[in-house]
Amino acid sequence: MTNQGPSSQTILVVGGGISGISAALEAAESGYDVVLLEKSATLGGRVAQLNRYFPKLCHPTCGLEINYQRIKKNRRVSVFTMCEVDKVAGGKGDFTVTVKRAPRYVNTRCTACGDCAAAAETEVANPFNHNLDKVKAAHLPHEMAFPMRYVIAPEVIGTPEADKIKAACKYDAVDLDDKEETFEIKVGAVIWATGWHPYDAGKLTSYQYAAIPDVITNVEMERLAAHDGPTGGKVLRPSNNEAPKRVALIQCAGSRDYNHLAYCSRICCLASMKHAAYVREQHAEAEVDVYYIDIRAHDKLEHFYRRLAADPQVNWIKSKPARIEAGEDGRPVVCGENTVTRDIYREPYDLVVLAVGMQPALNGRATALELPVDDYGFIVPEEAAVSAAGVATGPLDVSMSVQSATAAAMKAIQAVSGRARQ
Amino acid sequence: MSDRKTGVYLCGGCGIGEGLSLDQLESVAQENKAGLCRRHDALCTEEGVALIEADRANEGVTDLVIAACSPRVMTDRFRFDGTPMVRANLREMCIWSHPAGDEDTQMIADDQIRMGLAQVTRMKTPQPFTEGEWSQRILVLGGGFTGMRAALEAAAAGHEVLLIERSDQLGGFARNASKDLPHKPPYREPQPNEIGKLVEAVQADDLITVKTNCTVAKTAGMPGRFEIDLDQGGTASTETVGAIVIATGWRPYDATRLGHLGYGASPDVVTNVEMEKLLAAGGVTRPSDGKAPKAVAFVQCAGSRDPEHLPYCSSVCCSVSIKQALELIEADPETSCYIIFDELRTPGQAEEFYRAAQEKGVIFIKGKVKSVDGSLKVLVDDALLQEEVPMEGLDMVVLATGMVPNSTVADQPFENPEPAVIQVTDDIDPRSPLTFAGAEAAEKADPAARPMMAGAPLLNLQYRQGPHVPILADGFADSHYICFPYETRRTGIYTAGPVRRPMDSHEAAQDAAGAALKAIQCVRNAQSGEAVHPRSGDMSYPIVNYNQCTKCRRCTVECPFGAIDEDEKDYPIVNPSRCRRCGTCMGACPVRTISFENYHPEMISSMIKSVEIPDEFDEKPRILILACENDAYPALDMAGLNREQYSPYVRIIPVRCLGSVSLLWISDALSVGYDGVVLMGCKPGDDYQCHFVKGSAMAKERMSKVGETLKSMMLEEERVTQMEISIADSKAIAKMIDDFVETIDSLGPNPFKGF
Amino acid sequence: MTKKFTYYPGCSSEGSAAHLDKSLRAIAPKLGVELEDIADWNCCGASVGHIEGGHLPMMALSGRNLAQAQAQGPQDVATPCAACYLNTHHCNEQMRASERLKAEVNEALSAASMNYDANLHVRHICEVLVNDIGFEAVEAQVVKPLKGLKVAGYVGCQTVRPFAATERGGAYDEYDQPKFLDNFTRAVGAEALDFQNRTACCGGSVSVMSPEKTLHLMKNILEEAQEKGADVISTPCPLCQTNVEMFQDQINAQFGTNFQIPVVFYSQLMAVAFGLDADKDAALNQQLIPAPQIAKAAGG
Amino acid sequence: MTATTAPAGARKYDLNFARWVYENVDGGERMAKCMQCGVCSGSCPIGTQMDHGPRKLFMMIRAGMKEAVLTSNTIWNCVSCYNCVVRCPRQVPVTYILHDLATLAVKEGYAEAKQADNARFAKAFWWSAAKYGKTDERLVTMKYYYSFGFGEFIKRGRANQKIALGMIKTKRMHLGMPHKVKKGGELKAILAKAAEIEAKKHG
Repeated sequence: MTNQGPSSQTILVVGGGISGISAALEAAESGYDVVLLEKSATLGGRVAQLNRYFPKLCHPTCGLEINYQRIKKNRRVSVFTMCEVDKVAGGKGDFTVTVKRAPRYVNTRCTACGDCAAAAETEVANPFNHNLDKVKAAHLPHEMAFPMRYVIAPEVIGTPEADKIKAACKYDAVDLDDKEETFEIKVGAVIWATGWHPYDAGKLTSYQYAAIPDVITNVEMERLAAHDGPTGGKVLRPSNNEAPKRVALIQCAGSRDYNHLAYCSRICCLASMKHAAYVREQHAEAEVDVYYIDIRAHDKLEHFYRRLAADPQVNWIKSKPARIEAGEDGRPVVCGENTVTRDIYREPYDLVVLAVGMQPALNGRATALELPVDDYGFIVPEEAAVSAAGVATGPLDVSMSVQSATAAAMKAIQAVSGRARQ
Repeated sequence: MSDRKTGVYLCGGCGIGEGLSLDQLESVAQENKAGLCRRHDALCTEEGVALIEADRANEGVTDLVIAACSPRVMTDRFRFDGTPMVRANLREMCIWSHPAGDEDTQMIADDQIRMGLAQVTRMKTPQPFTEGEWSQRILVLGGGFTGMRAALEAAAAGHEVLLIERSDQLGGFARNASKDLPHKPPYREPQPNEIGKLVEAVQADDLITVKTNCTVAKTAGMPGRFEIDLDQGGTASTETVGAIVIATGWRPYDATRLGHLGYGASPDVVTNVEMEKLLAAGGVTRPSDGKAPKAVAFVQCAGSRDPEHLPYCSSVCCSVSIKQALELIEADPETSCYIIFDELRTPGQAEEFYRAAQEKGVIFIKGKVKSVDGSLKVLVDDALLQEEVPMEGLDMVVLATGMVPNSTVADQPFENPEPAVIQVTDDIDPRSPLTFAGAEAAEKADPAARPMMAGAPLLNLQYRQGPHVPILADGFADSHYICFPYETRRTGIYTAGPVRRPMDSHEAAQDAAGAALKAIQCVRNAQSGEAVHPRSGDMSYPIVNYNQCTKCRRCTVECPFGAIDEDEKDYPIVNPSRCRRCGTCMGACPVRTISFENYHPEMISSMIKSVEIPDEFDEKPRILILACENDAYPALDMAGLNREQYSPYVRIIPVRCLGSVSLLWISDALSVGYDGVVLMGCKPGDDYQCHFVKGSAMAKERMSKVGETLKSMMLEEERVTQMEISIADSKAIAKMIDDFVETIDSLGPNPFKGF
Repeated sequence: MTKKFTYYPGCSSEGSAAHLDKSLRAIAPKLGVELEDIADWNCCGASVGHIEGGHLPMMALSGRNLAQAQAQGPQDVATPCAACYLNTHHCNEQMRASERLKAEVNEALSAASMNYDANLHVRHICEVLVNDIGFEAVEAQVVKPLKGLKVAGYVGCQTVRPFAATERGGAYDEYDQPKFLDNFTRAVGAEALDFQNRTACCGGSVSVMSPEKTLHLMKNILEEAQEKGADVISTPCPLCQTNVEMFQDQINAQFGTNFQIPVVFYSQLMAVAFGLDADKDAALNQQLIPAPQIAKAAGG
Repeated sequence: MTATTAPAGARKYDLNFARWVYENVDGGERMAKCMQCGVCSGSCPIGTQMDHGPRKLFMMIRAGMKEAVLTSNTIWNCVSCYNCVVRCPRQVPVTYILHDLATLAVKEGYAEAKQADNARFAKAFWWSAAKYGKTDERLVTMKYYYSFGFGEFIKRGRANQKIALGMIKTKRMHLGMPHKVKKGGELKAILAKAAEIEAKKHG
C-alpha cells in the first residue's frame, strides 16, 4: 500500500483478473503508483478458476504466483478487494472515483489459520467451483487466494453461528459489524479490466443444461479437472461419479449466434481441445467427439489442434448440434446433422460439455459508467486516460489479454505523465 | 560481521505455540549465536511488528529471522527494507504439515532456526549496479505499421526514439495495401488505410529520429546502454539506446511454391498481397487482359496450415479475403466472389465482418482446392455438396498466402563467423505429441530435423550466445509464456507485430504499445539497477570472483538470457542489466566463483550443513529438498495450508530456480550424512514451465551427470532425484515425498553419516 | 375489469376444434376476457395456402381479417389457433416491417375498398392468459380443482414457435421447454407431469396428408405420456389435438401399441375446474377418446 | 414471389439462381447469412426423410442447382414446426423459405412438385379457402384424396372412415354445405387483385 494517498499521477485498474493484474504491474514496474480494485475476495479472476492453459497445458496459478510475488515486492501497487467502481467523475489527470466496498466480515488481522472455518457449520455454494460443491460459511476462497484472508458468507451474518465464528478467532479478525461503504479516490487515469463471465447455459434451452446432470459447461469442466476442484481433479460424470467413456464437446454454445452472443468467443475451440486432452490423459478408453462449425485455432495455436487431431480417439464433427435429449438411461443424447456426411445422428454420451462463450462482465453497467461500448458490451476505448484491457475489450485468450493489458498500461502512463498528444 | 546482530522472532500463533516447544527453539537460536530472541503470540499483528521495529531501533538488530508463517504470506507486514531477513517457515512447512507435539516435528522447527540463522548471517543487502551512463532512448527496428506505432507510443510516453527502416521509406507493407480491416463497431466495412497519416505523425514527432535505408550492423552492450552500429546506405555510425523494439514484420509466403494452386499457370492467378496492390491502385483489372474481373475465387490457406508449407494458421487471411471481396463488390456489385475455405476464422467481433460479406453476396465454400489450371478452372472438393466441383468462368483466382515472420534478414546471406556459436535458439517444438492415458509416450521429433531460418541476424548481437534474437519453432520470435507474452530470452529486446505471431493491424497496434511499454520499463529499471521480470526489483546480480575462475565457460553457455559474455582472455563478463537473476550461472559454476550478495553457494552450503543429522541408529533419515521458489515451494506451502501430512525427515531449502542449484550442494549434503536429495522444480522441455526458460532443463542435464559422482562416493543413484513439480501439485506432493522417503528407507542410511 | 379483444376463432373452430372454441368462450367471462369476433373472418391460409395461392394472396387473407379487426377497434386481436396466430401475426409483423408489403396488401384490399394500417397487435390467447390475466387469476376461478389428474402438457410447435420468446410475441415463454401449459395445469389443481415431448412435433399438416411419414412422431409423444401415467394429454393447439387424438387407432395398428389416451384442450380443463358444465361448456362430449377422468377428478 | 421463371445456374456456383432466390423468396435475403452449421437439418422432426435437408439445400441454391433444389423432397417434407427458425444462429427463417420454394416449384411446373402430397393438399385447401373463405376440413380432405385418383380416393376414404364417423358424431365435422364467409365476392376480388399484383411485380 502506498504511503501517500493516490494523486493525479496514480493509475486506477478496475478488475483483478489476469488483465488487471498485468496492467497494474506493468505500470507499477515502470514507476507509477497503481490502485488495483477487485470485486471479489481474491485476485486472479477467471484464470484462477482454470485448471490449465492451452496450448502448453501449464497451470495458470504458476503465472499468478509470479505476479503475486511481483505485487508483494512492489510498494507502488495497492490492492483493494471486495471493491467495485460506483461512479467516475472528472477527466484525464483528475478523476474522482467513487468506490463501493462490500463487507468481507474479516479484517486484515486474519492469519488464514482456519479456526473460523472449523467453527462454522453452515455450508454455502462454492462460487470458486461454480457451485458444484459447498464450502463452510467461513472460508478461504481457494488455496491460492491473494490476499490470503478468509471471508464470511453474508448468509450467516446475524445468526448465533456468526458469533461462534467470531469467538473462534484468536486474532480478533472477524468483524461482524463490517458494512458496505463507499469511498473516493483521486486518480489520473483508469484502466478497465473487468473481464467476462460465462454465458448462461440455461438460456440454451434446446441443450437442457438445467435438466440433464451430465450436461456441463466448459468452465465447470475446468473445475472438474482441477486438483482443487470438487472431484479432486478427476473428470467424472456428475450424475454418478463414474469415468466417462464417451464425451461430447459442443462448440459455439451461445457464440456466433444472433439469439445469444452474436460474436465468436475465440477461445472456446482451443479450450475444448484442452478438455479433450484432460479426458484423454485420464481415461485410456475414452472417445471424445468435438462438434464444431469452424475450428478456430488461430495462428500458432493451429499446432495444438494438430496435436489433438493426431489422437484417433478424438473425433471432429462439423455440426452444430440441434438439441440434447435425455436418453432412456438418463444419458444425454446429442442430436443433429453431420454436415459433411449428411447423417442425422442421435448419439448418446456419458458427458457433454457445452463450450459457452464469454460475455463482458461489465455488460449493463457500461452506460451508467459512461463507458464507450460496442453492441456486445465490449469497451472500445476512445482516449488514453480511459483505457481497457483484456476481455473487457473483446473475446481474447490469456496471452492476448496480457498483451492488451500491457498496451493499456502504456496508454495510462501516457495519460498521467506523457506529452499531451492523444 | 561483528557489528551485525540477528534477532530471532518466534511466533506462537496459528498452532505453532501449541505444537512446538518455543523454549527449545529459543535455546537452538541461542546456541546458534542469535543476538536476541523474542516471542509473540501473533507476530503479524501491529503489536508484533512493532516489537521487531523497536529492536531494530533500540537494540541494534541488523538481521532478522522471523520464525512464523511462510515467506509467501504477510509480506506487507514483514517488510523491513534494507534489513537482511529470513522467514523460517514454521507454519505451512512444519506445524501444519506434521503432527503437533511430536519430537520429529520439533526437530524440523529446530533445523529451520538453524538454517535461518546460517542463511541470514550470510546475506547482504544488495547494492544495485548503476555505474556508468544510461540511455532512455528506444530503438525501433522496422518502419512499417507496427514500428511506427511503437515509436509513437514510446514518444508519447516521453521517450526519445530512433526508428530504423531498411527500405527507402516508411510505411512497410501497409504502404502498398488497400483498405484496413474494421476494428471498431459495427465491424462491417473495410476501413480507410491510415498509414499515410501514421507516416506524417512519425515525421512530425520531435522525439522520433527516423533513419531510412538503414540497417543494424552490430549490437553490443546491454539494456540501458546498447551500442548500435548502423549502416545507412554505406555510411556507418554508432548510436546508444536503452532498449530495442523489433518490429520487422512479415513477408508473404513464396507463392512460386504454390504451383499446385495455379500460381504461375496464369497471370490471373495472383496472391492476396498482389490483389492488395491492385485494389490500392484502384479499379482492379485482370493482369492478362486488363478487363475488370466479374468472378473471383479466393483460395484460403494457400500455404498456411499445410505441413509442407507453413504449419501454422496465418490468422488474418480469412478476414483479408473477406475485405478484398467486399472491395471488389463495392467497385462492382455484380462481381461474384467466392471464398473457398477449410475452416473460416473470423474470431471475436470479426464474425460480424463475415456476416456482412455474406449479406453482400460473397459465397463461402467449404472445401479443399485440388487444382487450379491455366484457364482458371478451380477444382474444389466441396465438403458440403459432397462432390468434386469444377468452378469455371472465373476471371481471377486469389491465393490467400500466409505470413512468414521476418525474424532474420532473409534475403541477406550470413556467414557464420563462429560456427560453434548457436545460430538461432529454436528449442521449442509445439508439434511434439501429447501423451494420453494408456498410450505409449510418443517419439519426439528430432530437433535437428527442423530447419533453421536462413538469413542475417536482425541485430547481429555481440553476445556469447550468438547474433540472433531467439525464435520459436515456426520462426516467430519469443515469448513462449502464455502469461508473459513479452518475456523474450534477450532482456531489453522486445518484439511486436507479426514477427511475433500472425496478427492483424489492430492487434499489431496493441502489441506495439505493449512492447514499447516493456522497452521503457526496461530502461528505467536498468538505470536503477533493478531486475525486470520475473524477479522485478531485485537489486542483486551475479558477481564473479575472478581469482578462482577456471574459464570453463559454463556460465556463459548456460545463461538462458545471454547475459554473460567472454572477454579476450575467456573470462566471463556479466552484463547486469541483461541478467534476470535466476542464478543459473551460479549453478553452472563448478568452483563456486559466482555469487549474488544475498544468494550464493556458500550460503546454501552452510544452510545444508547447519541441519543436525541424527546418527544412523536413530533411524531418522534426513532428506534435503531443494525446492524452486516459484512453483515447488508454493505447492509445498499449499500442501501445508490443506494440512496435508508428509514425512518429517525432509528439510526444505527454497532456491531461486533449479538452474541455480550447484551439484556441489548435493555432494555437500551427502558428505554430511543426508540420506537423499531431491530437486523439486518445474517442467523442462518443449512445454517448459520454468520462469527462467531452461533452469529446470539445465538442472536435469546436470543431474544426468550426478550418477558418476554418486558412484565415486559408492552411493546408490536412487538417493538423488529430480521431481517435476507444478504449482498445482499441492494435493500430490505429500505422497511424492513419502514415496521417496520410502525409497531411501529401503536403501538404508547413508554410510557417510557421522563422518 | 373486463378486457376486450377482437377474436379470430379460425376455421377449426367450426370443425375439428369446435371444443376449443366452445370451452374458450365459456371460460372467457370468468377470466374477465371479452371476445368480439371478427365480423366476417376468413381462413388464414394455414401452412399450405401459399403453395397454391402464392405469397401475396396468402398475406391478403390475413390482411382482410386485420382490416376488419381495425374497423372494429384498436384493441388487440386474439386467436386460440396456432396456425391462425402464426399467419396473422406474421403478416401483421411483416406489414409493419416492410412498407412494400404493406402497400401491396393494401392494394389487394382496395379491391374490396378495405385498408389496414398495420397498427394492431396480434396475440395468441395463451400469451394473453399468461401476460394479461395471469396464473393466479385462473387459480382464483377454480371451484373444482382437478385433484390427482395427471396431465401431460403437450404444447406442440407453433403455439410457441417462432414467436413466444420475441418481444412482439409477448416474450412469455421459451421454445424448448415452455412452462405456461404446466402452469395452467397446476392452476386448475391437476398434476403436471415432467413431459419431455412437450414441444415435439406431431407432424402438423403433413400428418393430415401423409400420416405414414409422421405416425412415429405421434407415437413417441403418446408413449411418453403412457409411460408417465398420464390420465390426459392437454394441448393448446387444434391440429395437435386432432392429430394426436385421431391417429391413435392407426398408431396402435402399426406399432402394436394400445394407446387410448384422451387429448384435451387446456381450456376444457379450465372450464371443468371453474365448475362449468362438462359437456355444454367444457365440450368434453366432443372427444373422440372420452375423458371421464376429468369429471372424476373434479367431482371427487 | 414472381411468376416469371427463376434462372438456373449455367454452371456450378453461377450465382444467377442464388441471387434470384435471395431477392424473390420470402426471407431469402437472410438465407445469404447461412453458415452451414446444420442446426436446421438436425432440428427437423422428419429430417431423416429429407433427401438434402434445408442446410444443404441452401448450399445447393448458392451452387446454382435450381432443378435439384426444386425437385428436392425437402421442401415438401417441412412439418412447419419452426424448430429450425428459432434455433438458427443466423436467424434464417428456414420454414418460410421452404414454403416459398415449394410455391416456386409448383409455379415452375416441376413434376415432382405437382405430385407432392403438399401440392395436392394445397390445391384442395386453396380451393376451399378461396371459394368459401374457409377451410372445410371434410371437403378438403376428400378433394385431396381424390387427387390421387378414384381408386385411391375410395381406399383412403375407407381407411379413415372410423375417424370421420367419430368426428361427425362428436360434431367436429358436419355434413351439408360448408361454412363460408358472408362476403365471398369481396374476398375473391381481394385474392384476384393480390394474384395480379404478384404476377406483375417482376414482369
